[in-house]
Amino acid sequence: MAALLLNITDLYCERDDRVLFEDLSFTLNSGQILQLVGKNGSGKTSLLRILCGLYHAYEGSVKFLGHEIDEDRDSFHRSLTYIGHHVSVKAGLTTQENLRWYAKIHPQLDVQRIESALASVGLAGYEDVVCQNLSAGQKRRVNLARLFMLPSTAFANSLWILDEPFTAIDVQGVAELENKILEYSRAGGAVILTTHQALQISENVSQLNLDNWGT
Amino acid sequence: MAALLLNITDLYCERDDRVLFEDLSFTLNSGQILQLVGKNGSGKTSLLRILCGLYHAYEGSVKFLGHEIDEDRDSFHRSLTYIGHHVSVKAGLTTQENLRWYAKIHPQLDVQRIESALASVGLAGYEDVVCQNLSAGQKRRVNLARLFMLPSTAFANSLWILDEPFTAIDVQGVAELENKILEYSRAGGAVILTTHQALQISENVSQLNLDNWGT
Amino acid sequence: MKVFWAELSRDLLLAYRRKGDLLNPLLFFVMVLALFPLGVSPAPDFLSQLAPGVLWVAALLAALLSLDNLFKSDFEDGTLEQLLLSSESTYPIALAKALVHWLTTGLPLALLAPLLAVMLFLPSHAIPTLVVSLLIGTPTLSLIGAIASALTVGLKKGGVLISLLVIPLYIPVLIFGASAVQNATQHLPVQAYLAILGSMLALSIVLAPFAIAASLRVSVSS
Amino acid sequence: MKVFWAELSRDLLLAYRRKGDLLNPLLFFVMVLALFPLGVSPAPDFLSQLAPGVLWVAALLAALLSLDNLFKSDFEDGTLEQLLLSSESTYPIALAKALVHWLTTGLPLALLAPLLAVMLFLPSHAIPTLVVSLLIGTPTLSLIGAIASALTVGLKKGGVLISLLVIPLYIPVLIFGASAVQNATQHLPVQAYLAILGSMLALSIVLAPFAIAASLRVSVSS
Amino acid sequence: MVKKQFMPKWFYQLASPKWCYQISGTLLPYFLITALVLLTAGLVWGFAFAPQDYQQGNSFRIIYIHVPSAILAQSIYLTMAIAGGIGIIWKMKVADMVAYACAPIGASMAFIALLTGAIWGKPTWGSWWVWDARLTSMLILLFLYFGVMALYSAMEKPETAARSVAILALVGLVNIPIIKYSVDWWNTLHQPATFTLTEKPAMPVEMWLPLLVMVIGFYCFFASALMLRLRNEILNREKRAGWVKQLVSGQ
Ligand code: HEM
Ligand SMILES: Nc1ncnc2c1ncn2[C@@H]1O[C@H](COP(=O)(O)OP(=O)(O)OP(=O)(O)O)[C@@H](O)[C@H]1O
Ligand SMILES: Nc1ncnc2c1ncn2[C@@H]1O[C@H](COP(=O)(O)OP(=O)(O)OP(=O)(O)O)[C@@H](O)[C@H]1O
Ligand SMILES: [Mg+2]
Ligand SMILES: [Mg+2]
Repeated sequence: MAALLLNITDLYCERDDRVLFEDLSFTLNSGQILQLVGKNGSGKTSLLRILCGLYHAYEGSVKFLGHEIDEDRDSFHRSLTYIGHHVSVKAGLTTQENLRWYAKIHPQLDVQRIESALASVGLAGYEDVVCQNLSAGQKRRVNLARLFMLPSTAFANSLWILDEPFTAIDVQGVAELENKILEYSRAGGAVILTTHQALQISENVSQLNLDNWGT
Repeated sequence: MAALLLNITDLYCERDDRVLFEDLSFTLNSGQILQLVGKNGSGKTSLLRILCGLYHAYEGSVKFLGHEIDEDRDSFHRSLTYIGHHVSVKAGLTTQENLRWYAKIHPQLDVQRIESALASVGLAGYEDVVCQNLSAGQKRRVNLARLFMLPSTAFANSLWILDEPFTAIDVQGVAELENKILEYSRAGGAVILTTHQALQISENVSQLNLDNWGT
Repeated sequence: MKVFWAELSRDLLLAYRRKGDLLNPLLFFVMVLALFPLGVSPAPDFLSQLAPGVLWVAALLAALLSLDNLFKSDFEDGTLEQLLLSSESTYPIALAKALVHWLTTGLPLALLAPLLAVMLFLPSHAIPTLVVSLLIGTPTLSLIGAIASALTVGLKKGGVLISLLVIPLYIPVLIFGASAVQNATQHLPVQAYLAILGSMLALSIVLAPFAIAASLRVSVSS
Repeated sequence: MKVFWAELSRDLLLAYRRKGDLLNPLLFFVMVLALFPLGVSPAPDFLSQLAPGVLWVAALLAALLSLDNLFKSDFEDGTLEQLLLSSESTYPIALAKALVHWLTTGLPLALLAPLLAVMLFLPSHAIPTLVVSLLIGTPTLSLIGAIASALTVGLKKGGVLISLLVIPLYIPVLIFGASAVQNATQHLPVQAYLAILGSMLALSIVLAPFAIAASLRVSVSS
Repeated sequence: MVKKQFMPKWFYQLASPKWCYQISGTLLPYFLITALVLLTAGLVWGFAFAPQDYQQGNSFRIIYIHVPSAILAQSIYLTMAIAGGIGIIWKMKVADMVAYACAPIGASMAFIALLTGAIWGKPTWGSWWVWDARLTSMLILLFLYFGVMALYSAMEKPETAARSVAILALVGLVNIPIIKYSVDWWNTLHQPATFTLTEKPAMPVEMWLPLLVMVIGFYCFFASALMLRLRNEILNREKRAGWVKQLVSGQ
């Protein structure tokens, strides 16, 4: 029943003459939440960027629904939401304008949901505030609001790649986000995330420790 | 015995027409660890920058050892170590060069301790790596290494202001850092820090919740 | 197409938010031109001889200077990454970026040029050619410049490196543009020069966005 | 003094790490100068008349363009904040920054100028004056430029704004520098001009670092 | 990724740094010797035995350095751009390294052409430098080389630098026809082409034959220099590969 979304085989990556991982193979099914763990510098971010198609200095194969991600880039990107280390929010635009732009370049996001998404991340009333004037955590919340803009009909067989999504988020925010992730995975979405904090949810969660794969 | 280090009276700060805190008064004694808590956007970073003398749009008084911080800036800065949201590490320099520069502009830091400080933050062997090539957490560790460069003779009556120091740091790193903070406070240093994670240490720790002070 | 408009409207909105910055390339243009009478010579004959070339050189420098920020801020805040993860093609996005650059530098420059031409004693019958040559030539500058900007976006010291990469590529445009104006001052035909500028523009509209998109991918993936 | 050397050596080390970048202002200088014969006219007489002014204008632009990065990267990575939290005085730090700027732009420019002067047919007896005027004038450019750079460092679109702030302040230097060279080409005395450049330099060494330090505090605390 | 099955075997082999290192090691001495022989022969012939020019006297002899270096500067740029293009399309490491190795050689050729041209210009045109189309476009070529080298040195990782530089080199390719045809398109002081495929050269045989020898010699020299730099670069970038370690420890 659970579809095979990602199929990673024999991944090899080195940076600065240090092998980050070697012969790394794993699969990700829809509905699965994979938590990457590992020490600082163990290669979590590098792996996530490889999976997104943002980093190319690797060997091995990364298949999404049976196709190499580089070959069928557009359909892969249609199913992907990536939240990286960056805030990915334009300081000169308001929260709403930022999300509207996202919805246009990522057609899978629903423009109608901007307001409710902002409310979900606790920024109701901040629709017209320029992001420059937000605190560190609030900026990250704007970025996270994208997760709430995906209509639930698009959950199945889609993929979230989240690099330390809880950074700078307060306790209550973290709990809400974890619930959202759980809801998403229950509806058939797959999640890969890194975080140095322990997850409160455990359903569908598996772990991959990158410390064991390098040298 | 415990000296009164910081004396804050009637602090008032607003940003964007929102009052962050009003009539905020508190004191900090040597040996005390004060954890600022509060929701995203409650004004923690703003408060810390005011205390450092990096942000001036406030009313009220901030005294360090009895002097307004703006009046006797140099001697205040000699007792202060501030770690902010920024990485504060030059990407083009090696870890060692970065710390050497710090030691020169902050004479209270001890150049001899660079190697041991790097080792303490788990970066032994990375002395000559250019910081550009470090992971998010490793860069922050270089910044944190400054805390390990302060000779313990300089602990008494000095101040650490740490804005989310645990960001991007892995579990083991967080534990080590907390121990360092405890050791520092036991030797007579005072710490103000913000973090959204719960602290494992409890000795000498008090909390200030900024959610209660604004409107 | 949708991404083209999305990108265009976002960037124009950002430019509009900082209205002051819209004036900057213009003011730079004016100031560089003002340096010549001051630094070189205020004599009208001399200036009028100088005018075609200097106007074009100043336009080129103004276009050049504003290149640095074309992708930089997008790169730094991570929105560039997100652009490249869009399921839409990158070609229209690259084109939109170059267009915004032109709309905020080349176009106002071309419109302001007649005024400055008068100040530099350019014969008035050469002014239409000046404007037309700028209108056709500056979009090419924006397109080529965007390539260099995309190539250097990941590097720390973009500013001067961009100039280095771009000036050799700008020189043909400069030569034909300035020659057109020069000819116009002497009542010689200018069609050939304008046609060459036009074909350079056509070529760069077709090819440059691919190079821009490819360069962006390289810069982000390092 | 210790911080002066610390800052100087750090910045020179950073510059040395990216050796390629050291060449960039120079190459920019060469290229801008090459634009004039191409855009204006290749005739030797004409060029030799143009040369004093154009050489100075190009030096000014090269110094200007590299200003943008003077404090930007320090601001962005947070090391500027740390500098201001130093218990040492900010004056030597500001001076060191300006000095590094001069060592990496003004100085090499002045040394390269004779070669370009020859290419632009500047009479050879004027070359010593050119070099001396650049050697005295460009440090002032770096010091004044550093003020503007410090003022704009917190703003997103620094590039063109800096030019706006700085060009009016650069104009006196340009006028006296170019006039000195102009006079030299005609065998007229130049001491007066050089003396004025020298006193501008003395004044800015004394005052500019205070302005730089104050501007940095303002930029960081917003 | 590479669709290896569509490529001829030699192409596939070229893509392997190891094979490339070995084959260039075999070829290098031949090219080096040919280059030395041709260059000495051409120089002696050109400078000592070729007849004087009836107008320019002996100063024309600098042609034997000027023309080959001018031709080479352009050919090397072409090589660099093509190698860069191959590197992008087929993700071939060796092609990237070839492009990298080309840049400084080409820049020095362009510089020599400019220098000899300037030296020659003084007696014939009366000034070191004129702003003529061909001279200017040659100067632009030198700038393009500088741009390429600056971009290389500004980027940390050779892999990404290679792709960026390839894009730049391909865009800069537009300058080559401009240099080549500038003498035909504009009225200039500069000499038009001596060697064309369709016509006999206007110079006497005794003059152009040594020139031809020099040109071929320069090409061989380029090939040797390229291989030397390439081999260096291969060792440098593949220093962690098994065969390189073996090679180094074996020595
Ligand atoms: C700095 C100044 C000069 C530069 C940059 C320059 C550049 C060039 C270039 C690019 C070529 C083309 C080679 C080719 O692709 O066929 C060339 C060839 C040539 N140059 Fe120059 N040149 C300069 C000065 C001179 C001078 C002063 C003379 C003599 C009057 C001269 C005589 C020639 C001749 C005879 C050829 C051979 C034409 C051919 O076979 O194509 N050059 N030069
Ligand atoms: N640069 C700025 N300009 C104007 N307003 C700002 C600016 N930075 C923050 N603010 C406003 O000040 C308030 C407090 O911000 P601050 O950064 O101090 O919060 P914080 O408690 O540190 O939050 P976080 O936990 O997200 O880091 C926020 O509500 C924000 O809207
Ligand atoms: N830009 C870079 N250039 C070269 N090497 C890099 C670069 N970024 C990271 N590295 C190296 O790659 C290794 C893995 O980095 P990565 O960012 O993937 O780690 P991470 O697991 O995400 O760490 P963190 O928990 O600190 O975010 C690090 O050891 C670092 O030295
Ligand atoms: Mg990471
Ligand atoms: Mg904060």
